[in-house]
Amino acid sequence: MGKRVEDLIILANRQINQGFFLLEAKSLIGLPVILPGQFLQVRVDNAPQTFLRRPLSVHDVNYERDSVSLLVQVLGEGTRMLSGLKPGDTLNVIYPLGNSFTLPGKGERVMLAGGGCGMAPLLYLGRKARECGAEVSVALGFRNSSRILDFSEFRKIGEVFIATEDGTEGTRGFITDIPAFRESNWDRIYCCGPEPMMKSIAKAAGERDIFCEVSLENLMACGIGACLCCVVNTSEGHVCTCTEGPVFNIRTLLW
Amino acid sequence: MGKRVEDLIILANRQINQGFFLLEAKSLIGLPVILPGQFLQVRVDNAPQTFLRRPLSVHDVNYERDSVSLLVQVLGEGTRMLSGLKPGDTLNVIYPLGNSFTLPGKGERVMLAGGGCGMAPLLYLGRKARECGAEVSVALGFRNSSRILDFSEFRKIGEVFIATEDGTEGTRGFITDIPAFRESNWDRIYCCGPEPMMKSIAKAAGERDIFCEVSLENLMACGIGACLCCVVNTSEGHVCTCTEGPVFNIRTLLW
Amino acid sequence: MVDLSVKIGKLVLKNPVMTASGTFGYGAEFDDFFDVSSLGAIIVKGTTFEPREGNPYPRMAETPSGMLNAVGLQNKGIDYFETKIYPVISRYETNVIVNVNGSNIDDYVQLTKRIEKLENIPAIELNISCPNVKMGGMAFGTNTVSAREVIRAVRDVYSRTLIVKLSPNVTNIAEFGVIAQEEGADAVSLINTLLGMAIDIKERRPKLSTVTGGLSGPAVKPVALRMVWQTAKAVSIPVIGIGGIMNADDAVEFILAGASAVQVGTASFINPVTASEVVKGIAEYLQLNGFHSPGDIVGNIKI
Amino acid sequence: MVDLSVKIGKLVLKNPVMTASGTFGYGAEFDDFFDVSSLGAIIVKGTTFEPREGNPYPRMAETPSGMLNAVGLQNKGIDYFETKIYPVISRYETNVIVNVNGSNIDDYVQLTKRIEKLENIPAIELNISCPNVKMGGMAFGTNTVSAREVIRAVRDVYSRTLIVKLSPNVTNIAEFGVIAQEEGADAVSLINTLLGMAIDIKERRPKLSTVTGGLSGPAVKPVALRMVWQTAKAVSIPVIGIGGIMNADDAVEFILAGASAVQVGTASFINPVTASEVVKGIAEYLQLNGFHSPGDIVGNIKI
Ligand SMILES: Cc1cc2nc3c(=O)[nH]c(=O)nc-3n(C[C@H](O)[C@H](O)[C@H](O)COP(=O)(O)OP(=O)(O)OC[C@H]3O[C@@H](n4cnc5c(N)ncnc54)[C@H](O)[C@@H]3O)c2cc1C
Ligand SMILES: Cc1cc2nc3c(=O)[nH]c(=O)nc-3n(C[C@H](O)[C@H](O)[C@H](O)COP(=O)(O)OP(=O)(O)OC[C@H]3O[C@@H](n4cnc5c(N)ncnc54)[C@H](O)[C@@H]3O)c2cc1C
Ligand SMILES: Cc1cc2nc3c(=O)[nH]c(=O)nc-3n(C[C@H](O)[C@H](O)[C@H](O)COP(=O)(O)O)c2cc1C
Ligand SMILES: Cc1cc2nc3c(=O)[nH]c(=O)nc-3n(C[C@H](O)[C@H](O)[C@H](O)COP(=O)(O)O)c2cc1C
Ligand code: FES
Ligand code: FES
Repeated sequence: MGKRVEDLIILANRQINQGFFLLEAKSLIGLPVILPGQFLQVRVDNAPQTFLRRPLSVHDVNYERDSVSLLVQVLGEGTRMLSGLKPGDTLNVIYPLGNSFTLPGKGERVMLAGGGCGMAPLLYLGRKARECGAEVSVALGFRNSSRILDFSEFRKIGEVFIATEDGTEGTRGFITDIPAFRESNWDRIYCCGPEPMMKSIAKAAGERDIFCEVSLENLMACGIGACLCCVVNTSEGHVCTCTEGPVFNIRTLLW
Repeated sequence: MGKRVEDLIILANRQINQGFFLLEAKSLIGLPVILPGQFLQVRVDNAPQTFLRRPLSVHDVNYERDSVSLLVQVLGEGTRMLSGLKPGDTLNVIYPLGNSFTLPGKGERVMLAGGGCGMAPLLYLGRKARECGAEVSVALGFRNSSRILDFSEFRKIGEVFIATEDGTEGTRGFITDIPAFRESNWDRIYCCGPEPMMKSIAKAAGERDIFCEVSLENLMACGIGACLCCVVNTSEGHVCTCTEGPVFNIRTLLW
Repeated sequence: MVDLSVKIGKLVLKNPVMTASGTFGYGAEFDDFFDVSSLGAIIVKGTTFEPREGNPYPRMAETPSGMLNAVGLQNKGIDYFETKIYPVISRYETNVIVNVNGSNIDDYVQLTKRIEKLENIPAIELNISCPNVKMGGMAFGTNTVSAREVIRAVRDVYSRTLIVKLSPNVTNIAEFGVIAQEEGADAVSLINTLLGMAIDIKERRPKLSTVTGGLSGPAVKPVALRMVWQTAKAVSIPVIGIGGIMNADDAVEFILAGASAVQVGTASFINPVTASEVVKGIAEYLQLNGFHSPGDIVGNIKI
Repeated sequence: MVDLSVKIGKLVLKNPVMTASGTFGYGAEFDDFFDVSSLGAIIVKGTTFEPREGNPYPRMAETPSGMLNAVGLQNKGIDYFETKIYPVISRYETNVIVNVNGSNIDDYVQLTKRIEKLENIPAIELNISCPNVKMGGMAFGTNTVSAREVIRAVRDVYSRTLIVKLSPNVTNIAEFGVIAQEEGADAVSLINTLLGMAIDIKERRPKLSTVTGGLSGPAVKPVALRMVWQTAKAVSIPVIGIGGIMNADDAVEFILAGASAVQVGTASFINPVTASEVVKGIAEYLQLNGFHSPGDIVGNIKI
């Protein structure tokens, strides 16, 4: 599966909440095969603070338009520059990178659990899981109702449960407090979000012996396995998040 | 005379030849008094290669519009970024900087001699010289006819003589070969351009004992006399081009 | 409420922000931009006993996130300083510190004696780290024996606050900090510039007339921070952090690494108001994080 | 016509461009992007006799025009290298060089002996400059006595091309170049990373698990160039220039400073094709300026 460096062309850039942007970028030479959970290393031009590329998950893929969608949360200079991209601008990327989520079997009941920007890799995964014949539910956690990101696309693939820390919408608390999360017997849980959230979901899944994969966001320099900066501690020692991950089964992680 | 740091607003950016741009930038708080020969230190945002500001001469001043014009030749990354500015963009500058040309007296016959982008500081000087009642002529040197910059504004202040190195327009050779330059008895010659050109004009002026001022383009870090990087060797030792210059009487220069 | 004042030797600074020598002229260059007296201290240009013309042009080259300089201590000497500059800078209502340079120990000593007589100069910064002069300068600051000698000689004749400015072009900078402390210096400041070089590949010649020059700016910040951290662990006198500080966040990094005060250098070329913005930003950081004074965070990192 | 080939010791390189150890994995990571065999040499990951887990995460921090790393020589040791990696990298039709590391002299020697037996490894790069390990590494490369000892011991047991990689964290790098030459090294490569530090001011903790780490990238280029220039003047063996090379222009700067060959490091993270672009760019520069081989411009600047 060939990785490549390519100039994508921005098709659209839409703010979906304060500090969150949805970018769509097109390949002029045709998209490669992209698996759910994979990511891109995006070059941020023209800022001295952004020497290295920025890793961003594939949020969605549209083979008809040869486009990928990226869900970007503005944290620092790099993401701020990306949020200013306009249709027609180029976006230099290395992709597709990393491993991918293990797809579910037909009829399996799967839960996608995402916190804030952790929603990013779950949409494309959800679509693929549906194609596999799985029954998909989605649990999303946010700080409060004003921070909720547009999840209409998730609605199309399954039931969506919301938790807000202050209870202003959905369940008060965290994803692990959502009744459907606690009660139903999921075959698989896929998770991406802030580390404390992933850890608590991993714990809950572990206790109930549910298959669970998380997508990590370790700091990366190269994204292609060359620098060994992005390691996570696993039962097999230090492994690279960018090549062995970003998706890990929680059993292998020494959390 | 207060220097200030200010965000100017780009009003217009027009390409006037391959690699040459004319920028007009407006002060929202009103222009300070600017003297002919002064310059700005322009910040080039968003490029790691452009850590320092770039010095640019004041090409023209329009107090009615509170705007300054800049004539920019694209040489490297900094000027390339500037050439891409669009109306409405901001341009952070420190100005007005440096000394200024000595204005001529009423009735004096003055020659403005500029090579390529060295035209930049001469237009505003020419206007001011006319206001003083001087009789202005302009001699411009270019590599060949295709490199000639639009000099219509200069036409409004005096007769314009052209020299091209290959003779494709005007006199063949350098400014010093233009008959009007050689024959007429000028009271003052003001000059800006590549160093070899300035030196040959300075030599010609010196031999004929004509008052002559040149505007230097030494490399600068600060532009305000703080770093001592921009020095030129004069009869008084090393002096800063950014504060004692950029305009120097050729008598003081150890050329 | 936040109290920004800090003590360096006998010196009280209203805040921990100074300007780095050679990057702030004599202060007057910045009068148009902000009230220079609002800073903790101004360290003026490198001064020598005799006038110096400095190095030939070109003296400057831009580099990625930094610059090289080869000014070479151009200044008009102590006589001129006394008669022309001292009266003017005495008006600043803050500490004006002179950066002291020499080609041999006697130079340093003679100059220091003259400066000691100037009432409004409460401290000197002994520069044993200038990379841009053929004799003296960095040669002193990269050799433990001569570093000790020159510090001792200057300390002998100077009773006010003595800051020693260290060179980063050494294997173990903390060792030089310890020597300064042993010889009675009140503080050390670091880093001076890293020795660097740039080549014009079109002309195939060095970009600086002196071939090599001093690297400054954000590019050197990680090295400067490391050296401040190493030195602060090794000495008990205050450490003044210098190197690539562009804003208050950078300054806070240095204080967290162990600096009691900081100097803003090259940043003043890009934004002349930087030093004053750093003062405000440090106060905001302390306030926001519930601290009362810079001292609360000096060296205060979880390792 | 331009002939790019250069000789380093007994080694013939088809062009003067190599990849820097620790920034190019084992080469395979770049197979998708270009024909790795088109380079002059590939220097693979830092290798030790025993497997090493390296330092804890976080190991990386971005800095202005550069980055800090604290990988700490994570590798699976020589046994694994011999059985799993060597067969794979042997397929490259270029020089594959192993970067040799140890915590003590015996480590270095044992590892070198094992590598000498591998027919398709025509050279080693002796790393006495890794700043990211507690024992050995930089400790060897910043002390003239131990540097000499380890080079001598390795030279004694190794007959192919020996490149010694020097640490920039010293007062006088040329001195170490001379020692390497005296001990029979075929070439020196420089610089390894500059020791640096970065602090997260929100968390008030170092950004690296190891507090300090190695600075690389364009930020260090001026320092690296200066050191290459100083070392090339002091030795007669070839100098390999490393540090912040992002494109062919940067590489040409190093060659003009005195480097016979160059290594591309951090740049490969940002643009995986950099090394190959540098090969093309050097050829173009030579052609454009009427030179026939890289040797024509080695150290060829007007001073
Ligand atoms: C595999 C992978 C996939 C990712 N997918 C997405 C995505 O789809 N959408 C998205 O918005 N972001 C994603 N991220 C995170 C994204 O890469 C960072 O937010 C981004 O690099 C920050 O760059 P910046 O220049 O804006 O911020 P910086 O100025 O670099 O940092 C700003 C602040 O954010 C913190 N920070 C930076 N990077 C990370 C990180 N990786 N983890 C935790 N904290 C960090 C810094 O410590 C700092 O405090 C992903 C990261 C990885 C490794
Ligand atoms: C007082 C003053 C007034 C100036 N006025 C103008 C003006 O009105 N219009 C204009 O276009 N330019 C002017 N310049 C020159 C302008 O500042 C430089 O061209 C510009 O800084 C180049 O920046 P860059 O990033 O594009 O090129 P860089 O990447 O910095 O340099 C590209 C190439 O140009 C050379 N170069 C850069 N600066 C200079 C310089 N000052 N002199 C000679 N060679 C240089 C470099 O050595 C390099 O080879 C002036 C300079 C000074 C000092
Ligand atoms: C143009 C220039 C001139 C300098 N002159 C001196 C000097 O005279 N004496 C001195 O001790 N340091 C001198 N320095 C070093 C600075 O004071 C400071 O130590 C260094 O630049 C690092 O800080 P920075 O990165 O914030 O600039 C000079 C630096 C520059 C850039
Ligand atoms: C992530 C990383 C890992 C490195 N690992 C090694 C190593 O194992 N052995 C070594 O000799 N140098 C190592 N280095 C240093 C590089 O080989 C090189 O000397 C340095 O990065 C400077 O070059 P650059 O600025 O082009 O990256 C490493 C550098 C980086 C960035
Ligand atoms: S980011 Fe370089 S190995 Fe993963
Ligand atoms: S550019 Fe700094 S003194 Fe002139």
